[in-house]
Amino acid sequence: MAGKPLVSIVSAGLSKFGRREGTMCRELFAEATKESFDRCSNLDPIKDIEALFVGHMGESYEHQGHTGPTLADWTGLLPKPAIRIESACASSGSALRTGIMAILSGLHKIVMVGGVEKMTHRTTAEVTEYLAMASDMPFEQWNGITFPGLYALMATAHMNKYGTTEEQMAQVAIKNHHNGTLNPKAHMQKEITLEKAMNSKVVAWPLKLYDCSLITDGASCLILTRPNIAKKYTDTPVDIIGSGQASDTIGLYERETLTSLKAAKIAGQNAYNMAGLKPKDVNVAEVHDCFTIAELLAYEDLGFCSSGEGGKMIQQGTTELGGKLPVNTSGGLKSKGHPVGATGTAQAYEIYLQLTNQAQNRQVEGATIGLTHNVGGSGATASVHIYRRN
Amino acid sequence: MAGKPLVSIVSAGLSKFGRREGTMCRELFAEATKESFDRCSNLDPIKDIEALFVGHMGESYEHQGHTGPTLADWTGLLPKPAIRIESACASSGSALRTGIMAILSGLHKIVMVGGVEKMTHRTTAEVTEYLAMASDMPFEQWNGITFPGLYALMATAHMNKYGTTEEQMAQVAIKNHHNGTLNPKAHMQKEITLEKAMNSKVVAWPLKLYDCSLITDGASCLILTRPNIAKKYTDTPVDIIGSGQASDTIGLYERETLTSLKAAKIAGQNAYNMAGLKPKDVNVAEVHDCFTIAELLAYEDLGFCSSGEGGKMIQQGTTELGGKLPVNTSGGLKSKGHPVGATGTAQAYEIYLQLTNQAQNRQVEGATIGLTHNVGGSGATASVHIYRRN
Amino acid sequence: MSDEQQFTISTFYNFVNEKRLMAAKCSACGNVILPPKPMCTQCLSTDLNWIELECSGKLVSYTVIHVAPEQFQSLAPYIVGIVEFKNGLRLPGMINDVHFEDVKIGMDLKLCFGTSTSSQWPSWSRYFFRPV
Amino acid sequence: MSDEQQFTISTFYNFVNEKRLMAAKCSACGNVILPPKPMCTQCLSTDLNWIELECSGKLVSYTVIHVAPEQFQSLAPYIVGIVEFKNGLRLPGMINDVHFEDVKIGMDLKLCFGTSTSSQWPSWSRYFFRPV
Ligand SMILES: [Zn+2]
Ligand SMILES: [Zn+2]
Repeated sequence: MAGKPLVSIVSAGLSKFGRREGTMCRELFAEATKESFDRCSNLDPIKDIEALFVGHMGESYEHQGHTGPTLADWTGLLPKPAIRIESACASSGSALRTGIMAILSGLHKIVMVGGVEKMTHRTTAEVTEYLAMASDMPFEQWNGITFPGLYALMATAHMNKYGTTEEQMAQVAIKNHHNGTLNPKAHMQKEITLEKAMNSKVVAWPLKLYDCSLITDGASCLILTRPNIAKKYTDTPVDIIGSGQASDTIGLYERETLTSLKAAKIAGQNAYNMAGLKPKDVNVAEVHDCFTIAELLAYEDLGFCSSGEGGKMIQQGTTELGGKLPVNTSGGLKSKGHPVGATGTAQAYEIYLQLTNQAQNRQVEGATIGLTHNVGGSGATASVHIYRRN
Repeated sequence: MAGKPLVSIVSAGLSKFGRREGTMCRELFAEATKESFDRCSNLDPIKDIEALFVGHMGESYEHQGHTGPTLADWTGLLPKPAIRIESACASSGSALRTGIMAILSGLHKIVMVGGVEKMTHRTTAEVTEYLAMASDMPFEQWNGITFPGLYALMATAHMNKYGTTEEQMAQVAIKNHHNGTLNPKAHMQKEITLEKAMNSKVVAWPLKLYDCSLITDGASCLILTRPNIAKKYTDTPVDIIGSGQASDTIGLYERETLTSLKAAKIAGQNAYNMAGLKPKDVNVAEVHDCFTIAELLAYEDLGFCSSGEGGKMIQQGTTELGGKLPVNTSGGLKSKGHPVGATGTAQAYEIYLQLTNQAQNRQVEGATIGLTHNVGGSGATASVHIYRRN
Repeated sequence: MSDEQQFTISTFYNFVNEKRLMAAKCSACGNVILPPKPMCTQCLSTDLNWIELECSGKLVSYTVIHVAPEQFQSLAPYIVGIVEFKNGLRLPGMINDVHFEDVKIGMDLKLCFGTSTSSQWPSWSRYFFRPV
Repeated sequence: MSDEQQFTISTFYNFVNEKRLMAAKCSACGNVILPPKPMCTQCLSTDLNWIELECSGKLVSYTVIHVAPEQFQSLAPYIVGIVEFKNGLRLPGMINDVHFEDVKIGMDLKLCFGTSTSSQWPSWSRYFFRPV
């Protein structure tokens, strides 16, 4: 039954993203949950929320694992089951999918899903090392290949195969920085120029500083329930009508191609099939622009354009605000910021705002179908969800 | 509908537990999956298994996160969704619960759940530090409190309140070491004496070396499906008829009592209610004896005896092989070993063997109802499952 | 928002650095929260105030750590315990200036203030307990 | 079980230490597996053998790492790439002894053997690539 709602989102919350000095994950997550509670006055969170599934990537940042109960402890959700999900940068995309299964299972009626990461208190070298843990240790980490390095390998291959340019990649950054200026919760609130992007410091050639998403602190959450009772909690639920997830080799080098993420293609196709929709039906999308090249790959892998046409698509302005398919209206990982564990449900938060007409001066008029695309590591995990205005 | 099967286990696998030099998590997990595939010749794993949920506690041991796809990569399960679950030492108990939800959700028909940890290549100081990550960083870790230290705080309180003795705790170790000699896959294969246990080196008073579970390498897995199709894959499925999970404060110091784990009590009660059973109905149990005191707390929290009577229960021999309720026939975490992420589904593996009459010279005759009790950290997570011979 | 208005663990340790033991109190329901949390876990209000607690308490349980993480190895063996203040609020910590044989559950202890020890994260100050 | 019979990454690096590039070959389906895995991911057989590969390959993609993890900071900037051997098998690694400007996708490279660098885990040997 394509297009049948799996679950409904009845509320959502997001902490301010940025350098949040003097806070810990648990405190940022409390900030996000508070917003979600305040948005949903018919809900009694302590009584009604039955479980928590939370994406969190790295125990090294705060030397703290066992994140599930820690966050439940700080948000009044004890003694409910509270489980940490780790799929690298797709941790909360996976948490969302797990929450959907929890509702569909019949074991739980209302659950919270979310994610959190606190990163800015660590040095760049430390963050570089912690992020690299999501890549293959014995061959990639062992050979000094960083996370930007893995996406750089994809960028070089894409440039070589399709003629994609550094300027086209910079256009992604320019668009997403612009969108970020319209999002008060975004980490960055400043426009950038092509010149500035092109002249920024090289991180892993051809990727420069402005091709890379931000090291950010933040948290996000959603409250999910069964579609048939959603209206009890809000007048404007958003239905999730497609969920696709797939995996690929941990090592980038093990894959047949470097110019496409197979897991993202499969996850997207599964989500479209479940929703009974096609790429052209999507009105607004949040895609995983951890690096600018990743947004171009997303256009192609999600069928928004043909293989190799990602560079052309960004140049044509299709994905700008006001274009036919605005992408990363929130500012994306590039400008809103990328607190890795929080990203998947932060993408869903933006789509929730868009489909309930709460996105203020970045609102996509008349948007009814939204999509999120959350990628873990160099593409070993991909999680795609499709949303419909109720 | 109490007692209705949630899912059926159609196969299970366990790597040899021990010091597995020269192996990594992915290789240990492949060993466990291979056994589960070989046990289930009607299954075509590559075609039939639709998702993987895997418990893994620490990315620091191998400097490797993103465990889900890594293990799928090494076991032929790509491109299926593969998600890591982290609930400290209850990681694979949580993975099992998540896998149950995946089947009940209708999104998946057959899933693998499992867990893995590789620990012995690290120094004791490193392992001590990594395990401590499951405890509260800003108050417990910050004050030098180790994992054995947290259980020692419970032991001191239990001794003070109920008169529990160090000898009674040692009896747990003696029993479980005996059981371990009957399990060829156990890390330790040797009996210990009361004298040896009592004279072993103090780790965190009153806990001595023989009160502590082993630092071990190992992996475990189960294959789950819908009960109505289980017989297609095996003549002897084992049904899971109860699943309970609960959370408590991350900090031990935040809790009302130190002599009982509230999360374990709630998880147990929920599992019993779902199964429509009482503690007296259980024929064989695997409980979380990360420290000897923990097994005594388990007896009490699961209702096998009254509060404070755990010490008496071990002395009476009730939980020995041949007793009324054999506990930790596998040798438990104490003697089989405790590769933390693998433990929850390794407990389920033992119950699977017991309920299908495959436990050889440690078989509990006529066992039809089994229980597993998996605890994360100092009790911030507890996951209890109840199993019935089909 | 000034640091003091953030009901965070970091602010708690800033107070420790000023030799004050502070908890959050919920204006909505009166719940006193230690460690402080930005939202009352009893009623979910964020209308909180800092209150100062007396440093005297009683020992709830204790242990002696012999096998320590690297960072603490030079101190081992050392005594740690959980101490209960008024209102049933508890904190864990090291118990200094006492012989193991003299430690008893229920004994009176006092929270004392140490110094900041690290320029790396987290640069929190230390507290510990000592017999009265 | 001798080490050589374990189809593990550790054994792969033991061979690297002997200056041999080895992969696993499945006796059941002929699949050649690099990095080696203890079970054929194509047919799930564990009936495997070691085979030696030629060290020559072609560059599939490359980058220059400027921001490096601590352990590699003294080497930055350094070139890394993915190299394809015969049968389409690939490994990533550093590309030494070449100027960045001279690196081209499709160029011929040769896998070379370095030395064991660490007494800590993992004490694997190193390999790297160099133009032919
Ligand atoms: Zn309150
Ligand atoms: Zn094969």
